[in-house]
Amino acid sequence: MELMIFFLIITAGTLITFFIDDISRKLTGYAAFLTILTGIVYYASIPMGTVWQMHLLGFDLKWMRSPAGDFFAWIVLGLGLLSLMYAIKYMEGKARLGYFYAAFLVSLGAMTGVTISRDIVSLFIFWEIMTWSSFLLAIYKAYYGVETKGIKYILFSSMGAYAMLTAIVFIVHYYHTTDLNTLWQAGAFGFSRHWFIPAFMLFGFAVKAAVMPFHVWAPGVYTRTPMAYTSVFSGAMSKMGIFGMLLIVAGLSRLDIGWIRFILGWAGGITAALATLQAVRQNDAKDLLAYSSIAQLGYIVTALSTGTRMGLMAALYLAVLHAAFKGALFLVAGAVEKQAGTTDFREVSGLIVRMPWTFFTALISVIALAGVPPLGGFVGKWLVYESLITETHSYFLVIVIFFASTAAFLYAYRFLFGLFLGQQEHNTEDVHEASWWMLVPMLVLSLVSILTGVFPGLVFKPAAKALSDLHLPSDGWQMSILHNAWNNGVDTITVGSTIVILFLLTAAFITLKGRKNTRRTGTKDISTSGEIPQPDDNLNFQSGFFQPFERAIGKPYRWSMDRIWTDIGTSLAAFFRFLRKIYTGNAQTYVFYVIVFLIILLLFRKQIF
Amino acid sequence: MNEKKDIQIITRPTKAEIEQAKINFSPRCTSAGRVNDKETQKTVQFILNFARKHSLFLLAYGTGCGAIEIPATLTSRYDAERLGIRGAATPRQADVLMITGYLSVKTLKRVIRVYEQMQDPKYVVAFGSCTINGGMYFDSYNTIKALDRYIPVDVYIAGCMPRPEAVLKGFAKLQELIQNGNAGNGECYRKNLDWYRANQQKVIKNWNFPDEYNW
Amino acid sequence: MENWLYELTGFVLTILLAFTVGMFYGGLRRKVIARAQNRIGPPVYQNFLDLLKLQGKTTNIHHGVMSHLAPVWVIVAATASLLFIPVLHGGLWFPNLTFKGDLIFLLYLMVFGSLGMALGVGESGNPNGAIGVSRGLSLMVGYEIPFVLSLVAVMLQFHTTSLTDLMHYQQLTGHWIALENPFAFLSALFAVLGMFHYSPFDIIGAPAELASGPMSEFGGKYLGSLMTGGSIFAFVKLVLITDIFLGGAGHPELYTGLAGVLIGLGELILKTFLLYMIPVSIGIVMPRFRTEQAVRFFWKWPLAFGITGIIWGLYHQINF
Amino acid sequence: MNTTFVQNKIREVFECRTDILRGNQIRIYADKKSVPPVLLYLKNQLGFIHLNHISCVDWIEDNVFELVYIVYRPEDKITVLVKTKIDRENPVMENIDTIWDQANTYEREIREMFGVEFPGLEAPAEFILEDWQDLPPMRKDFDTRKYARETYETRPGREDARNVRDYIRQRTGEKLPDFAKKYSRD
Repeated sequence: MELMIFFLIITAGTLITFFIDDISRKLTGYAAFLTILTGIVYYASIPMGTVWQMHLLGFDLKWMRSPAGDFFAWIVLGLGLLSLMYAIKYMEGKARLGYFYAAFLVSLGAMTGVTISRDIVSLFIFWEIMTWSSFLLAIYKAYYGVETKGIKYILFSSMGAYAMLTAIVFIVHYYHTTDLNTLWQAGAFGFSRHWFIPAFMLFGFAVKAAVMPFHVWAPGVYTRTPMAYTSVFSGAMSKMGIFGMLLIVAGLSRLDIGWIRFILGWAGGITAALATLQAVRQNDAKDLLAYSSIAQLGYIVTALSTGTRMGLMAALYLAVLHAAFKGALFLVAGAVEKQAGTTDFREVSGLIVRMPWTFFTALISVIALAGVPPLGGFVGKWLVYESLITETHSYFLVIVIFFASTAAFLYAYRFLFGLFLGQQEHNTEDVHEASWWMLVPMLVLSLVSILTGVFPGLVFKPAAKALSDLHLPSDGWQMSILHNAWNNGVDTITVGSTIVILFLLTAAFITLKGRKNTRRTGTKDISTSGEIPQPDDNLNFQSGFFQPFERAIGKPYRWSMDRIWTDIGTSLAAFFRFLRKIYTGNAQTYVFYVIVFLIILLLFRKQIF
Repeated sequence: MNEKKDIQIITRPTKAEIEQAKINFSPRCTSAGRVNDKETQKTVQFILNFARKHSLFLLAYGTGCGAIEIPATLTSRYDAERLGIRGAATPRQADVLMITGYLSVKTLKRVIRVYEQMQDPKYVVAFGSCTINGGMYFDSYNTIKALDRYIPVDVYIAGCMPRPEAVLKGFAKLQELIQNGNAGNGECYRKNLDWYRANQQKVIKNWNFPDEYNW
Repeated sequence: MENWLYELTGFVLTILLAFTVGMFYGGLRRKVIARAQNRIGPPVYQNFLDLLKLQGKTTNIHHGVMSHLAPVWVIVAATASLLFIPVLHGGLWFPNLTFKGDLIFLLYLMVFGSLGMALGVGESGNPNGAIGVSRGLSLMVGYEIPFVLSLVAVMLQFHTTSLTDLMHYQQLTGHWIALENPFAFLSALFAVLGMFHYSPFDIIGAPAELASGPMSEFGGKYLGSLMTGGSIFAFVKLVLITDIFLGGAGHPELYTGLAGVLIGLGELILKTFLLYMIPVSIGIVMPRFRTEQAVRFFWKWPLAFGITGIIWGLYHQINF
Repeated sequence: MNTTFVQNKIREVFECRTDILRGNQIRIYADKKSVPPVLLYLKNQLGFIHLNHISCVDWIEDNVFELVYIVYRPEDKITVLVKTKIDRENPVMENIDTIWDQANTYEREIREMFGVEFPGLEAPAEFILEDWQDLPPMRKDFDTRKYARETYETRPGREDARNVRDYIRQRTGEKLPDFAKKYSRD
């Protein structure tokens, strides 16, 4: 019953938020924020293991607050809370706030619903509510181009949904139950029994996790949704795909995961590599982040595909970290967009002076994203590599992943350089720091990246619980010492403290030495062979930043999944046009077919019958 | 014998007059002893000056025709690197600004900016007679005649062109000055900026140095 | 307490050693290049004089916080990775923190510096610096691939990701991994060429093209600190390769005490010097690649060697 | 094709004085109006596809500027010098960078150094000189030495640095032409 009350709270809050917009536009955001805050407080008070069951239309619906779902629910709720807090100021002065916040709350509620579902029917229902509410947000900015991107999203999502529905129909047909526990015990998700059940389910989840080749909806939708929601979209909703895959893997691991592991792993690896390459060449921060998001999910899928102790932990760890740093980065992009008007690298640069706190968040998040110790991203990357090397021995996959994560330095740097570093042009003179309502969520998220880097156990503990809840390998995780299967490891506290101490010492040296004689100058005071840069001169190097790299890569930049899908669509259309020549829709033609058929029957009746 | 007298159109001033005129001409930054007088600092200053004189990063900024002598000085034949002299790419890294030959007004503007971008202690070696008195460009409409009116100069190397040997001699002189603490006029330049600015602005008509870039 | 003191002394000694040796190697490189060009060249200790002069500059300029901290990242990355690499096998003073990190960790720690410096360069707003960074990061993607391939080959061959274990194996058996898995070693050697940024891979600093690229806005104490960090980092790379492939240094079972340390250090310096001469001597005679040529270079033969190394490792598994 | 042929061709079409110099050179004296037609004719009909240079001479005693267009036919290595004189008080000449693109550069230089105007010349105002505010420096009525004395300080003790031509003139006893006395530095 408690779980139902949670949803009632969210629903009531949604309705209040939607209608309060007509009364006072300023209150809308606060109402949404308070709703989710109440929801979170209430959710935290629900005891673990609470079950709520209902019989509806011949299906047994079963919801439960379980450690596995809880892990993802906290990602959703935490990021949702922070994003809503951010949205209060971010959405200020924009149109249709009631619509925005209502859809926001509905999608958060639906995502929480996905995590607490213990049967596939309610999972599917919540899944569809989630898709639909996020689609509403994706088309929030109704200008040219949004519709096509939104349609792409809803098209792929419905493809996934139909696949899942088919799988559910077969599950009910073969096993006569929808309860997940029963299904796991029956081995329903094993490939050896009915391969299409897990395959269709995986397809549905892969669409949401934007795995190659079903990722084409993601860049357009991520960039066109209001940034306050994009951070949830990329940080939390894509994790629902991971959660779903985890459910399937939980059913798999006890039976057979050989070739599906191979396919999933390489799909993740190739997604990571190609999306990274795409991210490198983007000239807009939002596009860059969108592709980077796809790439990061590629790592998670690869980690998940191992099905081993470290691999699964890597997937869960990266899920949290990705929510933290990518959520923060989308919020940063939104803050820049709000304050400076655009996130195009070629138009805005040198914001470090104008928006120092935003830069700090971006710096921490980008370092975490790049996987440099001692921040959180490193632990995730380390776990992925070590699980691939020491546990599953996929040595070539490791190279692909490593290529992707090294190339990630390129776009990581590009993001910081493009928005915050570089020339401080005079068109950004009147830009100022975002309001604290926007900064606090970003800083909290960067704090997560910092803390998890030194104390990865903060994530390991709940993640291990989640894994053991799903009967997956989850033993032996410590607060700050990482161990691989060959018993070599990294001590994150030593690493963190060494780096911090060395950093403090060196920074103190360089700051104190000749402090009086050290002077700060502007970015126009640079070595330009004696030429004097005038205020109007553009000394920014932004366009085609990684052109040599693009030339070195060469061919893959000419590949396009979008084009392939378009080709598929075109050929399907041609095929249907051909069919249309047979099924003309004209009654006379059908009468003609019937007559011909009868004639044939009459003529050859002896041969046929 | 007599011909020489014929061309004496302007009467030569006496030696004393010339000396006085020289002091009036560029009185500001002429080798003021800048060694720290504190006894405790003397050893440190000695060591630092030793390092400075043996590590001269040369700003390879070819202003005039004399730039052609620099490669010869730096490469195999004369090998200035054995004295610790090597090229630096930007004024931030450099210690020595070499003015290699005549300076047109257009170049002077750049030279001033480059000089101001260099970090103390910085040295200027002026090269060729053009920087001393205009040389063969003494009546050019576009070439300055005495460099030390615009930026302080530590060492002049006379000649048109001075050969690499002369350049090395000039550097030896500079090293001597550095060791004695008599080289490096950046501080003096900053102190007498108004005087230098007045001279520079007299020549550079369209003064577009933004204030924030400078001292 | 005593143990703790020993460790701290070890840290300081290691860093000092790396700094001194790295600086001397820089000076030797200049000397070697000078001799190759029929010059006398600067004295070997020239780099120390340069450093002293740069630190003795009386005015300094930076362009903001990141640009101020740029040399700090380099030094921190260099010293931190030095502390996680065993300088000598055995002994009391030089194991440092080697049991607290492994090879993958080191790989990531080593890029920390260049990324931090790139941020500082970016803040200065110098287009030359930004171009240099763009080239440097591209080149990094190039040479990291063969390097990782070689490391993975070694890891899978010896079933460990720990540097100490690899050294231990080489000390026990006397077999260098360079001979146990020659293809991995070759691939790593090519990667070292890229790591040192000497010709033909000196596309980052390229004085004639980019006015020394990322360095162009650093002077005085900043340039000096960058030089310090660079020298330590050069030594770090050399020691890393020596430890993995060339058997490391030190014979605790033969020599003990101060003699053991000195002999070990002598061995280390000899090995690293010979290794260092490879990129240096190639750098003397080579012209410069374009960026995409340099990047692609690493994806041809070095990559092939790396993959061969992995296959070799798979078929010559060694358990110890 | 040789020089005589070119000369005859020119004579057929245009009424200008021409003569043949040594080294395959032809000199054409055209008036100001007929310079572009002559150049066009040379380029399109006679294959003088290359514009070597445009130079300007200040004939201050005649109160004219003489512009010299040097065009070249690479096949036969024939050079044609088209000379024209324009008024010095109101120096305006037709812009020919539509015929040869490189004329743009030469015309900019002439505009800057002599003050000859080329209507329709699309180029930034400054070319080599920066911030020049005086008379165009290559004009003969611009007193270079005086300007240099006034603008750039001479080092004390070096004031007698003198014009070498003056020195030679004094030594050989050569007399200045009448027109030049006005501008003589002595």
